[in-house]
Amino acid sequence: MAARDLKSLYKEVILRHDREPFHYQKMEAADFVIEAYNPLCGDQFQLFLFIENEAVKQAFFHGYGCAISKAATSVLVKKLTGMSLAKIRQLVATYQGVVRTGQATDDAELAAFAGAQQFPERMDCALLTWAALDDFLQQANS
Amino acid sequence: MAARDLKSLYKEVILRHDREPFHYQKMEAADFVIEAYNPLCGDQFQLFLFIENEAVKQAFFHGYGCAISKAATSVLVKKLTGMSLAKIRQLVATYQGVVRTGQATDDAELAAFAGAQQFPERMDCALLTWAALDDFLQQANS
Amino acid sequence: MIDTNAIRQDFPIFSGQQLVYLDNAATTQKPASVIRAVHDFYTAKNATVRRSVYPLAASATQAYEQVRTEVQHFIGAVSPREIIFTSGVTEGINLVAQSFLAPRLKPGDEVLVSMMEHHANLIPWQQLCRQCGAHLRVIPINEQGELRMDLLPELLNARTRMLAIAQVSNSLGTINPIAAIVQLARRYKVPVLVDAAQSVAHYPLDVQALDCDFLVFSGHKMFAPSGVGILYGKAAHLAQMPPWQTGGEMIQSVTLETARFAEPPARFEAGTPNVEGAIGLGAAINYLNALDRKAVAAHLEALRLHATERLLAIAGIRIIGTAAQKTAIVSFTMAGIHPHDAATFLGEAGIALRAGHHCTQPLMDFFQIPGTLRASFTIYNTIEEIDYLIETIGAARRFFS
Amino acid sequence: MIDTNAIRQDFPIFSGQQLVYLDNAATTQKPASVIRAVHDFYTAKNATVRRSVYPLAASATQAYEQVRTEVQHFIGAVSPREIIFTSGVTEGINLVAQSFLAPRLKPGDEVLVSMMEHHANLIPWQQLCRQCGAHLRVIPINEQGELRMDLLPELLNARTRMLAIAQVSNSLGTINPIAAIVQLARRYKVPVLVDAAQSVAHYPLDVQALDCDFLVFSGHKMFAPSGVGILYGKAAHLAQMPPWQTGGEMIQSVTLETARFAEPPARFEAGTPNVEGAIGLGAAINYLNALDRKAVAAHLEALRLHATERLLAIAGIRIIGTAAQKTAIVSFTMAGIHPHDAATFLGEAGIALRAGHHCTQPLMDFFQIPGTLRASFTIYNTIEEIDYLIETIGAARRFFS
Ligand SMILES: Cc1ncc(COP(=O)(O)O)c(C=O)c1O
Ligand SMILES: Cc1ncc(COP(=O)(O)O)c(C=O)c1O
Repeated sequence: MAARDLKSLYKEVILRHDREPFHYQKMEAADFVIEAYNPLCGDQFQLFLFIENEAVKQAFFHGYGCAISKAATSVLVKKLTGMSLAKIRQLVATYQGVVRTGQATDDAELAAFAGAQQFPERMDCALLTWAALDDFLQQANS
Repeated sequence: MAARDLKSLYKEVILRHDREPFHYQKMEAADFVIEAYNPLCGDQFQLFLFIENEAVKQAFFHGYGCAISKAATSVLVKKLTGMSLAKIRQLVATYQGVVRTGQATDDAELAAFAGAQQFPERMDCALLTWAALDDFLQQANS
Repeated sequence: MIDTNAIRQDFPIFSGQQLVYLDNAATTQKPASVIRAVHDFYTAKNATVRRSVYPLAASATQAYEQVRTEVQHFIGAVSPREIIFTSGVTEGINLVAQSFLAPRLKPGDEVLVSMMEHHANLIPWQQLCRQCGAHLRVIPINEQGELRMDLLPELLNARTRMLAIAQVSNSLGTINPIAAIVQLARRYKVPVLVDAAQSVAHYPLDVQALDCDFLVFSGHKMFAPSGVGILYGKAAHLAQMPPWQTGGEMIQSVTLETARFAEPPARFEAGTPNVEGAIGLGAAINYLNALDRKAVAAHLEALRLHATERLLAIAGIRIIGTAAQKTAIVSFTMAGIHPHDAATFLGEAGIALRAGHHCTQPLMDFFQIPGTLRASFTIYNTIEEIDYLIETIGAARRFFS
Repeated sequence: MIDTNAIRQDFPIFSGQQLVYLDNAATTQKPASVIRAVHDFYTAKNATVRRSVYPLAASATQAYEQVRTEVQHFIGAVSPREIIFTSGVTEGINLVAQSFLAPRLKPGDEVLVSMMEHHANLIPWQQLCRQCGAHLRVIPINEQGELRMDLLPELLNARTRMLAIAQVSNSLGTINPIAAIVQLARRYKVPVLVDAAQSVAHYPLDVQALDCDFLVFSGHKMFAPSGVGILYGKAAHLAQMPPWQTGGEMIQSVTLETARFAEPPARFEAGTPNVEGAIGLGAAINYLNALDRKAVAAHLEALRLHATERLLAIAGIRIIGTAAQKTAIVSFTMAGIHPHDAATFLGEAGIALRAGHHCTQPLMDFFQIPGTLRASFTIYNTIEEIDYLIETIGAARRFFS
């Protein structure tokens, strides 16, 4: 196992998103509600998406999870707002590359999650809601 | 495991009984036919008993088995002849004691099987038909 | 008191690294004697059992069957033929569900478990009930995490076909009154299976005194290898049960059309067993037998009291499971810090403990929490380790606040 | 040629005693690297897998899943999700019989096995057929112990639901033409399970080239620990199969009423697995990968030819199994000496080989013998050992005559 450093997992930007999550609110009226659930720890989130013209107009989330999964979801929701579905697909791919293989990115908020590679047992936390969105987009595609 | 000596397992009397078994013959007309089977090696014997007045008048055996099981059966059949059922129960108990725990006995033919203790994996061979007879006697009792 | 220092020396894993291992309810570490038994088997004694007559195989068979007898004595069974080697608790319970209960479970029948069962002692019964149209009934618990023994008489009835219950809860630490439960069950002739996964390492077991019908445990939670466990069953039950898995070693005779099965225990031990696992289990039993088990219980009680007291002194900590009869398993939540974040932080500080639902999801639902942090103690844990845990929890709170 | 001397040095059991170990079809000895991997796990790395986040548990999980990937590559599977850890071949076959076949087997359906199957690949199907009113059909063999491939097309039909067959016979040494068998089975869309227990240690496996649906093997016959094995299944099959054993670790979510099961492979791995067994299996695969497997095959062939030639030179010896395609397993009978007596005599001379029916009773019935003596060879066996065997057989004949 590679050297592990807590500070590289819990980057400041992650702790900030955990404490002050973006658009953390239930939105029952959303066009789509996406459920994400991790059976290993019981974490679960709901993503609320308002979609118009093949783009996300607004996004919110709610639920319960660890600092990593909550911050990852908060960052996701923040980035989604105003983004076209095509762009979102790229974003998700980039993020998964960052988390899984440490792929470089200019985006500091995404890059913050590269630390999960040192903590492979926490990778699922970082990917939880992103993977659920990915599934949703793939189903929407087919 | 205790020291093992082949000669103490394959005593001369055992090899002789193996080569020249006593009353080795099918006797379909017998009063009782007792089956003995060892699933581990496929050995099987039949004991043929003629019984009169609570005593064995004649005994024979037939089947297939290793030197130990065959000699043990041959000795059994030889001893049975003319013996009362009550006496047979004592004989079986004595023999089982010899094989299992090395119990002393004046009977050289029974004592020959004490060597099985050094070869616990062959104990079942020495006991095969004796155990089947034991079962038979217990059922007859009840 | 037991000499924890001496005991720690018996466990090589503590000599090579700084490790505060508090995940003993998940799996225990192995003493040198167990490691050596497995190692010696590999380097000098390895052979399969039961089928061969050369000395190596004869010795292996003898050693394997010797462990069966040691297990018999360890749990007070009547005969070694009541001792079945399994791969662990999970297999033992699945075997009893499918071989003992399935043939006698009719639509409308009932199976009784408790709210605090590990998934291994819940889902096999749940699935069997669905399969047979039977009902799974559940003994409730109170807020302390104790069985509602007052409700048990009403839950038992003439349609109850099985009661399956843990002796010690892996999430709460609650010690259940098994002997009293069996007595109640006897009134309706209900067979009782005891999941001894969490009790076997620490408390003397006596299946005759408990009068239970079945009892299961895993090696890996009692200082033995993983991949080996024990199913105890009363001889009269085992004699009536069909085999579950079939294959080699459990056969009386076979033709292409049909098979006659061997007597128990062989009937339930299809295939080549985990021989070195069994040998290691024997070594673990010897290790446990050499301990003063009264002193072990006292040690655990001291650890539990100290951990409880110090945790409760921290604001925002809630202990889940406060039964009067409790072993040294302490589950807790921390306000504002998710169990997994805490476990990661503690882990980097060299403290091994578990976060999550501990395979007791319905229990977590009862307490309306997604999971807990769980510190589970055993013979090699110390008061100093608890103090270090408390200190590190303080650091975690600072880190995440 | 492989360097047998060097290989023998890898196996500690040969350094401490005079041992001519010819019972490799029953179980193989363990190389130092496997023993060390298990030992290191116990002394420095022991933790359970999958549930915990502290470093020890994270490393154990990683190591465990790493072995899954190594197995995938070792047998050429498409994905690690097609690799299920079992306790051995017996469990793997029982799992496929109960989880894959049982739900789709109707009265009048057929299951096809061969005359030379090990009980592990016969009785689970036989019992399932009885349970479901299906018919067990058997591919006959000829006097050489070869499958009657000419009859196979007639035995396959639209009602055949499964064909289960050994790649190598443990009693005869026959190597069956699996790829050709699968091709024939495909005509009727019959799924094929391959019992690779006797082939995995010696011959490269490629499940995609074989195109089989399932394949099973045990660790203990390929230089790895016992109590661990592998079930390979095509992802499309596994996805449709319900769990077999239930319990912890195979759950997506649970309430008291119902459970949702995890995706494969977790769905089929209930309970705490044999972690050290898996780690040892990984070490064994590494060991095998480092060998020149063409040279291994050549070595086995040389041993087989030498043993056959020398045995046939002895009056009264009959070799059972004389297939054209044959591995280094040589079964034989000796006129006038019972196999068990011979095995005991040879055993005392330090030669380990097996006497009996080798869990293939119907096969013994076919040859009308109660059993054989079986010498089964592997990488560490030598021509000199065969010569010593022949010499000792001579002594046995003198002793018993
Ligand atoms: C061909 C064959 N199949 C199945 C088995 C059963 O394997 P296990 O006992 O490891 O489950 C064996 C060996 O015993 C075998 O040789
Ligand atoms: C109370 C209890 N029951 C059952 C189990 C399952 O045991 P295993 O995973 O060894 O089969 C465990 C531990 O995981 C447990 O704590």
